[in-house]
Amino acid sequence: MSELADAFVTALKLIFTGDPEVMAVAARTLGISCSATFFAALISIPIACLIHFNHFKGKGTLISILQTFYAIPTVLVGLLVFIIFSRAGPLGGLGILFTPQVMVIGQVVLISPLMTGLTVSALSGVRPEIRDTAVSLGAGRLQMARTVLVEAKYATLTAVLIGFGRAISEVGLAIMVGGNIRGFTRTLTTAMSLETSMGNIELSMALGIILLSLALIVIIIPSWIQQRSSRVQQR
Amino acid sequence: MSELADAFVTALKLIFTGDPEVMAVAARTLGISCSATFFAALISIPIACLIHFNHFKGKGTLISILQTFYAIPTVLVGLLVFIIFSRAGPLGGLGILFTPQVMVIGQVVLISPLMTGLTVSALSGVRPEIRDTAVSLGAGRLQMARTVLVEAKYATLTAVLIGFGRAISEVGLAIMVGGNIRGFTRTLTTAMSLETSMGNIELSMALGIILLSLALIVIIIPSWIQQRSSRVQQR
Amino acid sequence: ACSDEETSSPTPAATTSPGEVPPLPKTSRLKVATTTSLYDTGLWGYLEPMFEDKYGVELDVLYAGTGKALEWGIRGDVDVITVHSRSREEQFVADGYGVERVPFAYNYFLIIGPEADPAGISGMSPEDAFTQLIAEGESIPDVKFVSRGDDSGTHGKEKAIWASAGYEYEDVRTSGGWYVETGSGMGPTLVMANEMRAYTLSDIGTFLAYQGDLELVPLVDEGDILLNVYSVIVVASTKYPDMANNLVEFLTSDEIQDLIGRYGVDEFGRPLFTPCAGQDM
Amino acid sequence: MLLEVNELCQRFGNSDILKDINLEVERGETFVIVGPTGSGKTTLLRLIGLLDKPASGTIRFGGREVPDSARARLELRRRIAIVFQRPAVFNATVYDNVAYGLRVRKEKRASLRNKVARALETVGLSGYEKRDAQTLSGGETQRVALARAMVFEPELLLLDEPTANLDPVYISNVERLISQIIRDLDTTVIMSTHDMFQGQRLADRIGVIISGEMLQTSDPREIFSRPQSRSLAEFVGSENILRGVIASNEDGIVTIDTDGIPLEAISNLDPGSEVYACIRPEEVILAPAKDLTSARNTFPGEVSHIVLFGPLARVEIDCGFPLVALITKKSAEEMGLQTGSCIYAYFKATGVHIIER
Amino acid sequence: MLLEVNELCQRFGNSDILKDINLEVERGETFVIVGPTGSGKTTLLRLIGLLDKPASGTIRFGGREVPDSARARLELRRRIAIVFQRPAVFNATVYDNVAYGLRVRKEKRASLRNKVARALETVGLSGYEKRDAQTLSGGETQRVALARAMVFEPELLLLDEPTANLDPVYISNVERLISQIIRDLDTTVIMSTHDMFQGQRLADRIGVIISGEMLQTSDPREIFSRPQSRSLAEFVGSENILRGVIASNEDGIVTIDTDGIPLEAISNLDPGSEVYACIRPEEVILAPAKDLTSARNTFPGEVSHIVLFGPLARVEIDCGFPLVALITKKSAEEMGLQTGSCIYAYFKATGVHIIER
Ligand SMILES: Nc1ncnc2c1ncn2[C@@H]1O[C@H](COP(=O)(O)OP(=O)(O)OP(=O)(O)O)[C@@H](O)[C@H]1O
Ligand SMILES: Nc1ncnc2c1ncn2[C@@H]1O[C@H](COP(=O)(O)OP(=O)(O)OP(=O)(O)O)[C@@H](O)[C@H]1O
Ligand SMILES: [Mg+2]
Ligand SMILES: [Mg+2]
Repeated sequence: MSELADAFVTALKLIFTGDPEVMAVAARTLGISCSATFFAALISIPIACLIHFNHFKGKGTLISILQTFYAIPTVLVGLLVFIIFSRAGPLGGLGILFTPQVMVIGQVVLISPLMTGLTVSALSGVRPEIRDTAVSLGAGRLQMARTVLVEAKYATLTAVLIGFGRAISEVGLAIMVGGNIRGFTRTLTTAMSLETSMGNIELSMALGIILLSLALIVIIIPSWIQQRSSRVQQR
Repeated sequence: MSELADAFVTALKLIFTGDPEVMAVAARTLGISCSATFFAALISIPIACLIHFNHFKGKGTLISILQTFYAIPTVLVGLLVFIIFSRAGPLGGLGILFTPQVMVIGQVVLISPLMTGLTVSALSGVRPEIRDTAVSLGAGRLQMARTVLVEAKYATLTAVLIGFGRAISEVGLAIMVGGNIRGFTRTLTTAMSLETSMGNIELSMALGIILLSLALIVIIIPSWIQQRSSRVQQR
Repeated sequence: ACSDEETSSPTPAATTSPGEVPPLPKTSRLKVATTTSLYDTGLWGYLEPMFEDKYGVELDVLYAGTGKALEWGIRGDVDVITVHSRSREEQFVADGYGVERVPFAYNYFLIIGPEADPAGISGMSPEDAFTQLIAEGESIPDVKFVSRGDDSGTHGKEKAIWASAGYEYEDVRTSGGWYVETGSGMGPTLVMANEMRAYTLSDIGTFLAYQGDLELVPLVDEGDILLNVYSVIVVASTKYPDMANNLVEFLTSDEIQDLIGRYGVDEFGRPLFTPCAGQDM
Repeated sequence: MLLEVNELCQRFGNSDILKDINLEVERGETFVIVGPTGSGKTTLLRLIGLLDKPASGTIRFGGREVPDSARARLELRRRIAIVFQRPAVFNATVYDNVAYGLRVRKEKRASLRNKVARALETVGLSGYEKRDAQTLSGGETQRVALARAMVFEPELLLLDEPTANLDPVYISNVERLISQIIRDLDTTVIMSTHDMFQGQRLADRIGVIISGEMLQTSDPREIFSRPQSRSLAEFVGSENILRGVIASNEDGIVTIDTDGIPLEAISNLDPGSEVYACIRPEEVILAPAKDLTSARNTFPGEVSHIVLFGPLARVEIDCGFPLVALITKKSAEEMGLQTGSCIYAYFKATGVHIIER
Repeated sequence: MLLEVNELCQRFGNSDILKDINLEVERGETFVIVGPTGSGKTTLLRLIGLLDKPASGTIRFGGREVPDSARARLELRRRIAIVFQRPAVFNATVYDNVAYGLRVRKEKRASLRNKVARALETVGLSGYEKRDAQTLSGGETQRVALARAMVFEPELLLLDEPTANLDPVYISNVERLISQIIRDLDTTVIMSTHDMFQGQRLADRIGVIISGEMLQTSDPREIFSRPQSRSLAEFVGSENILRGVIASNEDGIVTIDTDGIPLEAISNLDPGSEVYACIRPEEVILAPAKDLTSARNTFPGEVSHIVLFGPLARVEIDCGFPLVALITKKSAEEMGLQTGSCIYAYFKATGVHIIER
């Protein structure tokens, strides 16, 4: 277990010496995952509203299928994105395989079903009275959806954070479509995977600790804003 | 994209010819992930209750930390479990590194924070009136917790399913602590990773499709039971 | 499926591999860590059932990069390792982690690249080819070299070639965008080189396994420095030294050496390995 | 006619909750729906509020039939406000809750602020603007809901038991408010209530709904004095309902035989008709001695139970049949009534309301 | 003494919601808390029900102080039941909802079934066992909540506005039920209500809570006829409250000068005392002509407004000062009262209740 202590020391050293390569990798990791989370939220939340607020045949099945996609292996998503963007694939002409862009696309594909499913759950958690009240006060469908979404804001935020967590922590997809190219598509997880394969356990764990610290910051900011704004309200 | 069609054909062939090795791998995958989900639920749900039903300093921080662990990379968990169970590690004497047991342990470590965090969210979604009502009718703390949990059963089930999805779909941990030993610790995802690294894209995708089918079954069963039982109730 | 032999093993022995064993073994299990290239060619999938049948033991084959396989050996998590990096193997034995380094097969690395060969290295010696690559790479945008960059045996060999050609590896590494480090295994590196129409260094086994999907061709396949020796080492801390020695004996036995020498002929039309038990390589 | 409801039916699962409801409400009218628990009041208001779609039947609003298209329904719905029986508040401030209806209508900022302030003042919640609406007490919540509905000046205001959670001081406040809205804003109001007297106080017309059927729609007085069925009579508080047969009819004055006891009443039914005779408790007069009065029905009896409430006393008398009288506390005290007192109970023939069985 | 509450205070944030509440309730007693919206009734019941902990003050239950340990509190809490103002039901059948309290007490299966059946019958919900409790109407929900609380025969039953969601037929049902429980089960009941008359009908004692203070605790009659402060007088419906000064006192009969108009009343206050004179509307008698009566206060006036409700008529008269009278509909009709009628209003000196300012 001394490796763990060593890893912490290494992590602190890397952070406080500001090792430029590690900093660059960390920034890239955050950039890719945040972009992916943003776009995925942009897609998932409206779709979740469409699913939740409409009654249609097969709605239950659709939700089950979405839930199934919680279990989609990153390798499978990686393969799919790869065959689409590879030279021989339908979008090969774009030539964006092994770039950060395609990593963002892959992560969006990976986390959108999860985010959609969780947002549907979040919306279902809002008491039906809220919807009735909004409608009875003259809200149109969009306005009503917005109101319900606001009531479900914490659960929706959790959905987005879980998507972010999945995006920032996954490695199979990142290697497969990003290629783990040093200085270009290497992220913290792919770097960890490389260091591990080279037997550098401490360094790898140190990178993992840095990743968790980043995630902690991203996740704490909203709850911090929330607390601040509720404090403002009370004044 | 013809690879995708080929993959479907291969998947169907593998399923319907009942290829014994694929079947064994699929069964093992399911066994490991279901066990991990079961034990993780056994740990997470009580802890979530403890967190939700108690007021203590730093509760918000604890929840943020749990949410941070949504973003824990499987590689990091893999390394941790590895250094603990490796011969030189504190539990090396058990000699269970590279066995399915340690894969279950790893997955439990991986998904428990996620499941705990989501169960806390699920519990917070229950109206406070329910808790008051239970308490006012004479429920003790445990009975009250049980009642609130039952009210939150769908959200809790979602938490468990998300944990299951993460367990069955992850690969880094499985390879790192399981070793992807043919006939012993090979699961669908590690097999996919191997086939991919050997360039067998269709076969790998076929395995991914089989994995998703398994997940679909596991995820649909509860909603099916739920529908059945509500139909029975209506009679 | 999920197995090496169905897709890459050509021999009838593999298709009659024994069924699954119960996940909880009653007997003890012997663990061998092998470098990925030996595993990906299917050689281990081919040999494993023979060894298990012969000695009635469960053999667990774990594949990883050379660095990780050695790390496992150091930690005592495996009983035997088969890798291909002479200097590191010797260090491993010298440090007392391994009993003895026993070479049992070899083949050659290849420098491969696009058929058009924009750098014009075809037929050169490895050192000249590398010298040409760095020169062209820095000037012509079409010329790229993809490096494993993962401290594997293959990567070690690449570094050795650079050294032999008179370059500091650190200089090469930072000499520009033409030099791409993937930090991945041989397979993914080949795929990437193919996508980028780039050059790379590969072991012959993995290259042959991928050849169908690639538009790359071997451009340099001769030169002593390209020699790739696989050896087997019993880990000093093993709990089963006898069985571990059995495995060494098995690999170096005439019968198996003969099989290794013919492995791959059916599928690729040529053998992948040359047996070399007893030689100092 | 602002609202016309035709043959409206609603089903949940296998049960018919509303059966062939017909209803017309004119602009500016106040229509009160009364009915026991579970009779379908809320269900009906939800249909009228265009929140649910009926199983069958039509609703015409402002002269045209309510269309099926979502957009057209929204347009109509924007002219209607509903206050639910147990209002839910948005997880926001009181101000934001009240402003909601105006915001979805894209009201300008300045007039929005004014209107919200006025609405809050009307319901007595000025100064509560910044309170988290979810920490309000039951009555406060109800008042926020009222403010929220009236702030956008709907043409039709639907109130589902609007005073159920209020204390008496505020009940009269809210009732006054409702009257004020009706007068000032020319708003049409349809409300449900379980308080019969509230209905009487506020309604232009009352409809009584029992088990999903609208049994009677009429003037508030008439519903009390001339219920059209036994269950209606019971519901409006005719505590004395006697089963009988008309024995004779002389020039419109009938004698009813109720288990051997003759009652006189006014009716043009023929002898032999099977009827219920209903006598409202307040129509029964008590006197300590047999007096000469014009009341045609006089029965000696013994007081079996007295309950006082507010200014009234409810006296149960055994006259061979049980009879309930409602008199002022004062007169009960003056007569020194107590359990066991012997007295005479009188009621006029015109005080007997007859319902055919 | 089953319950003793001493100097109980509760705060939320920076506001004192309850201020020094003192209360004693004896076993078998029915104590009713009345008070306006937001006065703290629910807050007090939650403290007594051991759901919340007070900011300060103590509660003694069954003679011993309520302890701090969770286990001991649970034990005490099991002897208390609460029905909330807006009861929530568990997402389960009606049967499971009602059985809940018995199940947590590990009641045997057979007796559980019997008790649940009996409780459902009592509240009139037999046959509803398998209904999903969440689809019930407002009143049905309230009755499930009542059944759920009474099924385990608590020693102390706390009811927070138990009939707010019920229609009149069921209100008397439930009231009868509460009386029955009090009689049969020797249960102590503390309930809050906004229906003053309900309080009077059921209470042994009434406490009035306004703005978190328990202003008066006494016999139901007394609270109506002799409120101890102006706000209390207003709250219990003394609509005629006149501000004045005692001008003279002759053997206990005082003359009060209210803006130049003299009133006679009974009091032992000295001249010069500043007072309010309260006259309950039902104490005011109307007559078409000046009659000779024993009533010491007689004022001619003009009817300014009449509202009829149920058997009563509320008449507003302008006698130089506004006076409200509550008379029977019948006498209003007999006198032919209508807006503008000139009449005489009388009330006895004993009908004037005096409160010192
Ligand atoms: N969604 C539903 N599914 C099944 N039954 C329902 C549903 N909603 C209402 N009901 C039933 O329909 C009947 C009428 O309900 P409704 O709420 O309209 O009554 P109500 O007159 O408003 O009663 P209350 O005065 O108690 O509020 C009740 O028996 C109720 O249980
Ligand atoms: N959690 C809370 N936070 C802040 N204020 C609260 C909270 N709970 C209650 N209050 C306030 O305390 C006061 C008393 O509330 P309470 O619910 O006890 O009143 P009540 O007498 O039951 O009123 P009602 O008859 O309307 O139910 C109200 O002004 C209410 O807004
Ligand atoms: Mg209702
Ligand atoms: Mg309350």
